Amino acid sequence: MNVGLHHYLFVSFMLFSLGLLGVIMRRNLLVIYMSLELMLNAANLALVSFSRFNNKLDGQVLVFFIITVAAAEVAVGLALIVALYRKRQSAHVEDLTSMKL
Amino acid sequence: MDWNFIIFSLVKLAIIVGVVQGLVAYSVLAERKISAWIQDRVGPNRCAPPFAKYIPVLGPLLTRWGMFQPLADGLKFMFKEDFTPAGVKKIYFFLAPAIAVIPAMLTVAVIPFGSVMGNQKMVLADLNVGILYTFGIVSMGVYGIVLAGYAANSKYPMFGGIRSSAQMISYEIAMGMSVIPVLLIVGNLNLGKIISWQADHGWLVMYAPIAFVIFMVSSFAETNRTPFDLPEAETELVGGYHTEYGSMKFALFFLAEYSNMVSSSAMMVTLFFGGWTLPFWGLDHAATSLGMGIAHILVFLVKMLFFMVVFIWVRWMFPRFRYDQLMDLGWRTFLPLALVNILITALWLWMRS
Amino acid sequence: MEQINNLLSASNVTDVLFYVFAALTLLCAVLVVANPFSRNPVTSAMFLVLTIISMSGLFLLLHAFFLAAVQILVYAGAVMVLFLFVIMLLDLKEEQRRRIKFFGLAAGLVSVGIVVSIFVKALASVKTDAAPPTLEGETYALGKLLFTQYTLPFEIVSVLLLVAMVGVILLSKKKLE
Amino acid sequence: MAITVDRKPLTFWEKLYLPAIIGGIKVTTKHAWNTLVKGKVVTMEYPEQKWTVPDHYRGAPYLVKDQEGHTKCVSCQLCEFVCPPKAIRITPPGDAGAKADRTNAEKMPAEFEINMLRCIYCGFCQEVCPEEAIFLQKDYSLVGTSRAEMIYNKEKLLSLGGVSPGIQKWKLKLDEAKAQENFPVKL
Repeated sequence: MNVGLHHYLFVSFMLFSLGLLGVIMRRNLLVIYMSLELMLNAANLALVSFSRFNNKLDGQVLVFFIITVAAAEVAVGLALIVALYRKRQSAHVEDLTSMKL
Repeated sequence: MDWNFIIFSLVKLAIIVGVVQGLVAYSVLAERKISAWIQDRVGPNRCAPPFAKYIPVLGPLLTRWGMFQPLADGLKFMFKEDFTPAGVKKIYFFLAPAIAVIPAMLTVAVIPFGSVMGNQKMVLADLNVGILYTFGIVSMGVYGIVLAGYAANSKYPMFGGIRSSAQMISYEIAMGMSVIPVLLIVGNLNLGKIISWQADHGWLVMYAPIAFVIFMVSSFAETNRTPFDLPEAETELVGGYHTEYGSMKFALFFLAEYSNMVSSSAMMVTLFFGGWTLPFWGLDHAATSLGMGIAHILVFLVKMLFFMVVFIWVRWMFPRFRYDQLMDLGWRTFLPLALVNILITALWLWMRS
Repeated sequence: MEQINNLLSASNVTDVLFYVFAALTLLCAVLVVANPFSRNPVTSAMFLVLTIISMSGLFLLLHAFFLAAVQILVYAGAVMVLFLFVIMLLDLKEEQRRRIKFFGLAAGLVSVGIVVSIFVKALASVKTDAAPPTLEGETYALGKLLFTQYTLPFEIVSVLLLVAMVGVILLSKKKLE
Repeated sequence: MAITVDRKPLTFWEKLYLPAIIGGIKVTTKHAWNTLVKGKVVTMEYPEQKWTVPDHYRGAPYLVKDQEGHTKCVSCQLCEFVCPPKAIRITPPGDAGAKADRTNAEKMPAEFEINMLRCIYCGFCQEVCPEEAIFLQKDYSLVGTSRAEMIYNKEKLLSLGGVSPGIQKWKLKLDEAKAQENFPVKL
């Protein structure tokens, strides 16, 4: 039995749904953020496997960009979380429901 | 992938791990000896089994130079009580030393430590992305320290962990940037190719001296060695991340630090000093005989030992940087310098082509 | 001997490795999201690191060597260290177990269900009898593509990084003067 | 009010770190050369080479004998009283115990113990002793394999202490007595 595209896609899908589940279920802002990373990684995996099985490098270029953007996003997001924590002393989403700081 | 490949890989693996461990053990001794000489002392010179002094020529050397000291140190570490302080986060407390050691040992896998012996290449994994692999593994080295600091559940280790994570991320950038001129000049990420390029064109340290300086200083910072040993600063953090550790777990941190030293010296030799080649005596081409193969390995070891001595020497020569000075040096000196270096190298290459 | 050599043939080994890495990835991802033993954010972060490492193993199996290295270098080496740094800086306690709200649970299940349906539909259209792939994720080819066809996105991403950097510095200042 | 210390701005060469690095190399190399080649070391190899103790060194306290080999201690217990860490323990002879082995003293201790693990070498016992029977001598490395072994008894202290050189506290009085020829004790 050879491992083909659909195997990789299945793993990618599982990762994505796990990430989604994490975003919805968990309450800790940082863990939610990690789940988001998980979803991004699932997309990466799908793109790399598409690129491999279609014999085109464009997917990998896209993954490169995703990684870069994810790094920037994490930096900004974590800075936001730290700023929020300084104000509210909590990183729990249910304590952060009001729009006013 | 066949039988031969697996067997030879396992043999090479065993030899490399053995040699690195031996180097680590004896570099601890060298550290103590060199520090002693610099400070007008004698250093360890007692440790010897009773029969050692009856060996004809080597006897006095073995006893007077403390050649059995690493053995004694190892035994001491193993037989000390393995103490777990109350209130630590147990799982991470046990995992952290292992996590520290693994990346330190993994880096050696891609380094070509010799040319060929028979039909076997003297490198464990001849990766096409050798340098990137090394940087990836090196960047994992911070986890051991951070987790150790976190697990100890005490202030000083925590400070050590936080400091080390910030320091390592900062210097990784300077380190990565400093290598780019080398990659531009050679045009390949494979460490074996870089060495063969140097055999043809001369050592890269002559083409990219600034890159070498930045790389060397950054690798001091990455291995937490003395001008930048803030994560474990004894005088301010009472040992930093390994304050709460003892016995074999502490020894593992020691092992990780010295293995990191070994692998970064090996990287410096490979990237900037021609790896296993020497420009004379016909040592700059792949070996044709067994003797040549061994000579190549010896050349590599000698070059590496030189950098190990430099590592140790620097520790006893310079005082520790302050934290803001460290960050200042990393971000405001080395990063722009590395960028300018890349630009100049690119311009130079463009002019030549 | 012959049998063992057959067993070790390249395609077999990669298949086995795929299952190993895929299982590791999914197991660690489950432990990131829903760890029954601990709700400590550090544990989640460490399992995410493991997920990323095993995913870079999958990238290697897909011959994307450069991306595998970058994945470890950027994600495991920098991003996750940043996460750990923030967790340690904020000294987060374990997440309290609060009662799961029915609405949240229902919404979660519905959205996961939608994703499942999309996935099933997508998977049905995947060609399984494609020609054996020959593509290699070499650094050289990738770099060439990046600097010829994708120069504009590349530059935009670099500007994005700069903007992010400035933004983070602004955000992490204690007081805005 | 916080005091701000003026710092001179670094000169160009200081900013470059290079002279400092070269200076460091010079100093360390010089020391290493001196140690390795010239063999100048500041440390001693202890069990073989020993430190010559200065005259006024205060090492372990031992009991001394007088010129005739008699115990000088008269079991007055002043040293036991004054000892800050309570390292000295004296058992007086009691009514039935042995009297002094010298003629001009009434008694001597039945047992005299110094716990060398407790002793802090302060020298109070030497200072307080009216008979000049205890002296801090030059031993500084006392070792034993058990705690019990580190409690030195009278025999051990006397044998380690040796004969007190040149000090005979009662000599003057003896001479005076001899001169008056009414000294009560026969010599």
